[in-house]
Amino acid sequence: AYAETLTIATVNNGDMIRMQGLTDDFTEKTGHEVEWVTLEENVLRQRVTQDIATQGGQFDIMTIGMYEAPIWASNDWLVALDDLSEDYDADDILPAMRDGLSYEGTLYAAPFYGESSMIMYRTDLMEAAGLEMPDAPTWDFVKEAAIAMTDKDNEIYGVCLRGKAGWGENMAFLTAMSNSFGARWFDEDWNAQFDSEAWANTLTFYLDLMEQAGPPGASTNGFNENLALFQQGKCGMWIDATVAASFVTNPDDSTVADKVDFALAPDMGKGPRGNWLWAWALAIPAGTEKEGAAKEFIEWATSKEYIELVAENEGWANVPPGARTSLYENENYKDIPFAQMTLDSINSANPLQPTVDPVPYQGVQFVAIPEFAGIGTQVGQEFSAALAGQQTAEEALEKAQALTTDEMEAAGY
Amino acid sequence: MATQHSRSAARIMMAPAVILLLGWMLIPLTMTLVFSFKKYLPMRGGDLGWVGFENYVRFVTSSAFWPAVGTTLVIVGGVLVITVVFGVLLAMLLDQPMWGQGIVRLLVIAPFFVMPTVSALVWKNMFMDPVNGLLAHLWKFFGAQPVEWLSDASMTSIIMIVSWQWLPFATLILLTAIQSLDSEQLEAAEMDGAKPLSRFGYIILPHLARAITIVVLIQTIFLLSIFAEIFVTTQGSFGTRTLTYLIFQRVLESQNVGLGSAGGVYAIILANIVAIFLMRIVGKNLDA
Amino acid sequence: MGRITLDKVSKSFGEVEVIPPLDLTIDDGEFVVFVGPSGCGKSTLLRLIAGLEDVSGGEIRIDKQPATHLPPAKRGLAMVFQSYALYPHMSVKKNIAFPMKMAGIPEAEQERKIADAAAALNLTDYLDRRPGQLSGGQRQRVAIGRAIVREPAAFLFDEPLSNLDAALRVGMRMEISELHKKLATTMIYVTHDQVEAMTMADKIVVLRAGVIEQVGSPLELYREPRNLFVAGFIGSPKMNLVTGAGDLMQGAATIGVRPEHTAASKTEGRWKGVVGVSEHLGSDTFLHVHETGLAETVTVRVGGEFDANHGDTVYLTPEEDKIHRFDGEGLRIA
Amino acid sequence: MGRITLDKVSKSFGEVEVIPPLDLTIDDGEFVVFVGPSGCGKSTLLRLIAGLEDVSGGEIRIDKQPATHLPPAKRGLAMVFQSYALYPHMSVKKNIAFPMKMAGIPEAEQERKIADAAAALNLTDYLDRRPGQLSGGQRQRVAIGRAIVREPAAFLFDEPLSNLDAALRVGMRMEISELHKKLATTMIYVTHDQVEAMTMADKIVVLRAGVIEQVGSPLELYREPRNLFVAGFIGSPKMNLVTGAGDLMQGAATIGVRPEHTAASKTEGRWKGVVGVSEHLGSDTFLHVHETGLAETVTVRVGGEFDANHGDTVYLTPEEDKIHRFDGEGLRIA
Amino acid sequence: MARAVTTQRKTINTIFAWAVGLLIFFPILWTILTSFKTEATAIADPPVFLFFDWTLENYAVVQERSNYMRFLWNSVIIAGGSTILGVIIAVPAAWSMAFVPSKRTKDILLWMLSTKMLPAVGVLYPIYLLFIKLGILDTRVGLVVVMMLINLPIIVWMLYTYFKEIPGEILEAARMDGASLREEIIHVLTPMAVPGIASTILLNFILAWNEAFWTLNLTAAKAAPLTAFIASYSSPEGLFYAKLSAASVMAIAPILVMGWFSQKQLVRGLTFGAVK
Ligand SMILES: Nc1ncnc2c1ncn2[C@@H]1O[C@H](COP(=O)(O)OP(=O)(O)OP(=O)(O)O)[C@@H](O)[C@H]1O
Ligand SMILES: Nc1ncnc2c1ncn2[C@@H]1O[C@H](COP(=O)(O)OP(=O)(O)OP(=O)(O)O)[C@@H](O)[C@H]1O
Ligand SMILES: [Mg+2]
Ligand SMILES: [Mg+2]
Repeated sequence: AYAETLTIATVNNGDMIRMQGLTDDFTEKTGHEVEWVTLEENVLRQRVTQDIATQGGQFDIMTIGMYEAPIWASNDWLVALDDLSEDYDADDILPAMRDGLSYEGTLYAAPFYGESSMIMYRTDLMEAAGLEMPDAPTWDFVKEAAIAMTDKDNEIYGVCLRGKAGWGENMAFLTAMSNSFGARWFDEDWNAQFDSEAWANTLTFYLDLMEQAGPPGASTNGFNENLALFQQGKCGMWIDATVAASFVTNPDDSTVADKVDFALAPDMGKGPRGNWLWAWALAIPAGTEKEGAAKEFIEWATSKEYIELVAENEGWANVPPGARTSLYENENYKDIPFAQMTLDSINSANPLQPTVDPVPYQGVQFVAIPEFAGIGTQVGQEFSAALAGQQTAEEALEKAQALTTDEMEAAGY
Repeated sequence: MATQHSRSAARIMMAPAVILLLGWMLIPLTMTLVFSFKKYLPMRGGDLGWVGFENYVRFVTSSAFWPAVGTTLVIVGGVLVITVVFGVLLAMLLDQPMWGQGIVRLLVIAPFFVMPTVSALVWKNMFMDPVNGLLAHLWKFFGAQPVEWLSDASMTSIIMIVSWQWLPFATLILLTAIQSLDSEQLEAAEMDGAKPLSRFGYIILPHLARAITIVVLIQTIFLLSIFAEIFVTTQGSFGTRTLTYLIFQRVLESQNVGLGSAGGVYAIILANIVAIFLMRIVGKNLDA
Repeated sequence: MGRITLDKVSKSFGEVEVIPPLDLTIDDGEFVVFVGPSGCGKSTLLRLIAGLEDVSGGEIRIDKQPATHLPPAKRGLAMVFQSYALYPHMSVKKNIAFPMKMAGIPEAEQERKIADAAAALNLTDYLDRRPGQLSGGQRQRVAIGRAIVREPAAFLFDEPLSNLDAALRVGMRMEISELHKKLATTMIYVTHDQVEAMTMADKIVVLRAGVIEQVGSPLELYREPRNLFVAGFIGSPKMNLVTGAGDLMQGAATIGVRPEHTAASKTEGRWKGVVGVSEHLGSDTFLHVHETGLAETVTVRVGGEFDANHGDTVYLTPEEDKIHRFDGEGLRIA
Repeated sequence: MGRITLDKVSKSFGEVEVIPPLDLTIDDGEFVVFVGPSGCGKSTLLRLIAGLEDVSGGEIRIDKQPATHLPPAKRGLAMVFQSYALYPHMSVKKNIAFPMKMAGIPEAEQERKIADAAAALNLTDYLDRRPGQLSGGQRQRVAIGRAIVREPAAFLFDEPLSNLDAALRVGMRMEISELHKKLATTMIYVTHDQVEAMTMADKIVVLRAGVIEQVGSPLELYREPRNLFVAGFIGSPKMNLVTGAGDLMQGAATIGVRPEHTAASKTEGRWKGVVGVSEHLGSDTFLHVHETGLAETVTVRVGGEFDANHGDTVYLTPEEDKIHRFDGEGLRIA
Repeated sequence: MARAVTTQRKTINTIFAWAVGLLIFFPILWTILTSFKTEATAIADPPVFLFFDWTLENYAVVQERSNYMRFLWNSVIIAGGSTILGVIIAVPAAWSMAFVPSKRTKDILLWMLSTKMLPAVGVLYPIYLLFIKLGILDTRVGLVVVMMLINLPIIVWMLYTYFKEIPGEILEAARMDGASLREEIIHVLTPMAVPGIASTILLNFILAWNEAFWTLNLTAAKAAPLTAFIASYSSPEGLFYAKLSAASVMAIAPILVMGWFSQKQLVRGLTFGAVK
């Protein structure tokens, strides 16, 4: 194969940035050049969706998530990744990840890194509050602890949670949380369920918790804002992506690196925990002329060797987590404080049966239907407005119910 | 002036610009119109056939429609009012004799060069962030509870950001206009016994009418389609969803091209209503 | 009512002294014209009187009251600007009403005064128009109307006619003169057109570089210019200033003869020359005569019937008693 | 070389006929002036000749060649515009060279012609300046220089002096006259200043509303105006047109007496009146006399020594052989 | 003839104007300062203004991560190309409108302006499809054309207002002097309108430079300008104020400096014929 130039769309997360820096290794090995299109998450989603839906063919590889993979695969927009080489060891991919990135049993996107969510908390504050975090806490404990840790005068807030509107922002958290409260998005006939009591409980609990123990301006906080707050020592607890663990424990950036510990996301004793499952994965749009080279890249970027390459250059704490079983069996990785908790969290999520009651969709913190991105964001905006105190929980739910019904109707359900 | 020869030459020379713009307008417009009468869902196989006016009905009856129209008008109106009022004041100030006028002008003009995306990012993160933002620090310094700008005062914030970007434009046009005022007119008014405030009201402001019209026209054109500022800051939440943003959500987030296209047609209609309204005033004012 | 006194008034812009200390008295009811070449400080002087510029030194008194530090509006003067300075967005009526509105004069009285002014200035039909819809002369009248309604102690005009075309200028000139006759208010009028100065003034003030060269009635200036500058400035066409005219010099360095005081003949005369251009106006003919050995061109005015063409030889004879004589410094020899 | 013939030439703008069909012949070498009030179609007529407007009907011939449909550049005419229309971004030299450059004339010849023109027009020192750095008169000369180098069959001037101030206007007027004498090229000159017309023209064409009222030499027009319009238009100050002057009428509806053909006396005369404004120019005095019962104002020119003031009674006596008589239609009675 | 002003008044004006000027400029100043801080200093509480350890680290990081020069170059090409192309097309059109006006001239002008009101999001889909068909997605040519079309109405309008100020007599003089229409435009009209054309170019260059919707949506790697560059810094994981500032400064600095140097022309031109 002669040398190609691959155009790769990716998100501007730390692991991907690191991958960009290591591209030379790939070029050296294969001769192919790489052009990076690095975009902020929202922009990226919009760009790649636009391009795939119109068969624009601008990218040879796209970075997509668990949400897109099955939907796009069902439209035959992606190249199946069922013929990867032996060396690659596709079976090493964590089963939860594999399930989420497959459509009808075939893998369509290779996970670059995977994550779930968990509780990160400040051991010193917890101690000061006279409490002890169990490995698998309940929501009620979280609330109690949060209120106990809060000290608004010193800008210490018991819990930092996502509030910024967006299906991948507050709705990721709230949907996962609602699962543990026994709620669901749709019943088996695709009827929206925001008028259910379970949802009312979820939202009321969330708003109450944030009111009592959340930071100001929570309704515009996403992952990044919360990360910054936590690193500055302003949060007692933070329930968010497992990848954040490496940031909050990095003493270069974090003022509290040595006072952090982890726990599983809380539950309500109904079965599901309030954690999600996500992977950023690399996929090849159907119709690209550079399929061969693109596969070579995917194999390189999601391989065991790549993990070792990163470990070599940046240390084990910075390798892309959550994708491969072998990583968690690696001796070097076992020392990493958050490794085990990450794995446990991932394993405790079930994308195929996320809720207490049966549902017609798959996806833990999202609903894997094309309409969800639009609906999720709009619902997220209603909930965000409720968090900002601009409307009550009832109003928010009412609007969410109406607009979801509306959109689903428009889409022909 | 004009002979037959020059008139036909004129027609030929107009042609490229007119044809290009006609193409630029008609081709996408036609496609948008076609899509708007279809059920067009790229995620579900693309073109799913004609549906008549269903998209149009759905778009206006959606609960988001009228608030979006309202939001659009409030933002446009708010920014216009702020930029014109402060633009006039600032222009008057800059017209006064002072030291370093050139440098002050450079400072004032600077925001105009900043990309909307950048300005939205900077404002959102470094100023309006309720914890780390500079404004929050300022509020705390004075012992006040920091404002949660982008949620509690979302519209104000967006209007503020956009106004900051457009204020230089308004100021500069108005400044040039003020400088073109015949100083003898002001002196005449002074001789006639007009106090400074009267001079402003009776002489300066009417003189600026034309320039204000231009500011309003040009800004409206650009403001009707502001997008980056909202995309970056609130993503349409907290009541900042403009019509443009609503269409964006329909087309790109929900991937419902038919519905979005219908929205696009509404937006074009709205823009043209505003345009006709404006053109009437401007047309008159430009002749004078 | 309108006596204006300048006492050692001077004005500098930064380093530059535009007007050295200067004394001048303008009597009540007088029509005073400031003339002088461009940049000599006419406008500046007028603006000092108006209060639109602060004096650098000296005192201004209006009706014996010190006015040096009064703001313009308080001096009771009205000014008509060169550009008219009408308010373009107001109708004629509103323009005229503006100073009264500012003074808070009751509506009814305003109406009456506007009507009077409009009648006096032939503006009644145009009251609802905007300045932009008026001709130059009409605009000029509006500007005057706006001044009149204030019943000022004095009117100040800064080259009010220089934007008008020749024919209109003559008409407006007379209108202003008649207005002065009618109102008998002090008027100070700036121009650099000496015909305007001559025809309108009771008293002309000739300025050069901020210095008063001569003050006097038009005919005084015409008949006895105090120096070469005034001699050359007053009179149209210009006085012929010649040197080396033999025994006519009588010890003077330069002598001056006006075109209208020189006779021309085809056959005989004191000076011989060749006609360059002859301008036939019907009523008069101006001959521009070259090669006289006195000056490059000597201009003479002859009757409309005198027939001389390019290249003809003519003989010129000055009227000896109308000859002006100047010494080496350019000062008139009495 | 420069004979221009208009044959039933007419022009309409849309519905409005600005110039009804009109015949005119301009002979080679003639200096023809178009005069008339503003808006009468002078510029339009000139532009039709230049080819800057299409005729609506009729034929234009230049040197017997049909030129009606030739583009401006092909007609061999040069035009000097009211605003000079110099190219502000080019030096004087480039301005003058421009038409030659367009015609593809070799550099060397261009240089020679520029030098000649500059010498003739006193522009040699300014060749490298931009128009913006020149005075009004100099600009005017550059515009003429640009016209001269093309050696046109005729020069067209559209009010070339109206942007200059009075003094300069007189100077430039003479320069153009002298240029005409030197080049002997046909010149067509538009003005609405009748003094210019009188002093410069070989032939004056008086226009009113696009119609030729009279064509003739300046003195013909002055002495025998064909109708009231021409009578009122030619001569400065205007001819006094009066009615009801008793036996002087001799059957005419209106008679005209020029100010310079009327004598004034303090003691006796044919008409009695009261002096309104008297304008003292030194050389002459113009009396504007009211209450004569003949016309609102009768203007007379008297000597500079005649002393009459506002309100004085004067007696006027017209020179009988200089009286012009017009019938009810306003036409001259021979 | 401006009035002489007292020093006291001038001082008050100066203080006031500088205060306002600095206030307006402050967000940019703050961004520039922040770009020289470490991430930790960037969010220090209370904020530090001038006295911190200045570092160039952020610029190094940004430069290392993205090929800044390529984004910059694309911005220059797209903004410059579209503006120049627009001017070339607009000059004849503006000539026609200004010097051979007809009854419909004003209507055409206003219609042109109204095409600017076409909401971009509404027609993104059609345009995208069109670009795929034409094979000009992610090419500079494609963007140059789009940006040109977007700004063409403004360019035509601005040129029209400048041309209208040029007395028609000068063009007629050129015609009399034997210039053809082309020569008339090239040798006389264009040079005379240079200040106007310069400010038209400037303004449209800025508008094209800052346009963020089309440039982002129609490019991937090859033709991506600085608007795409900034989209990769807007909110990464972790602390990012300093890096965001550095990237922002890099994105706006070229245009800011250019704008400052040419502000006289720009200001003169910005009036859209609003000022006679
Ligand atoms: N504000 C000012 N600052 C500095 N110099 C000034 C100012 N105003 C006028 N001058 C100077 O003062 C001198 C007199 O100016 P002024 O306007 O009084 O002349 P003028 O006689 O009215 O001339 P013109 O006939 O051209 O109107 C000129 O040299 C002018 O340059
Ligand atoms: N392009 C045009 N369209 C319509 N009417 C015009 C046009 N040009 C001139 N006119 C009209 O034709 C008439 C004659 O105009 P022209 O300019 O020839 O007058 P003029 O004698 O040169 O006047 P002035 O002395 O004011 O220059 C006027 O009534 C004018 O309004
Ligand atoms: Mg002056
Ligand atoms: Mg004319």
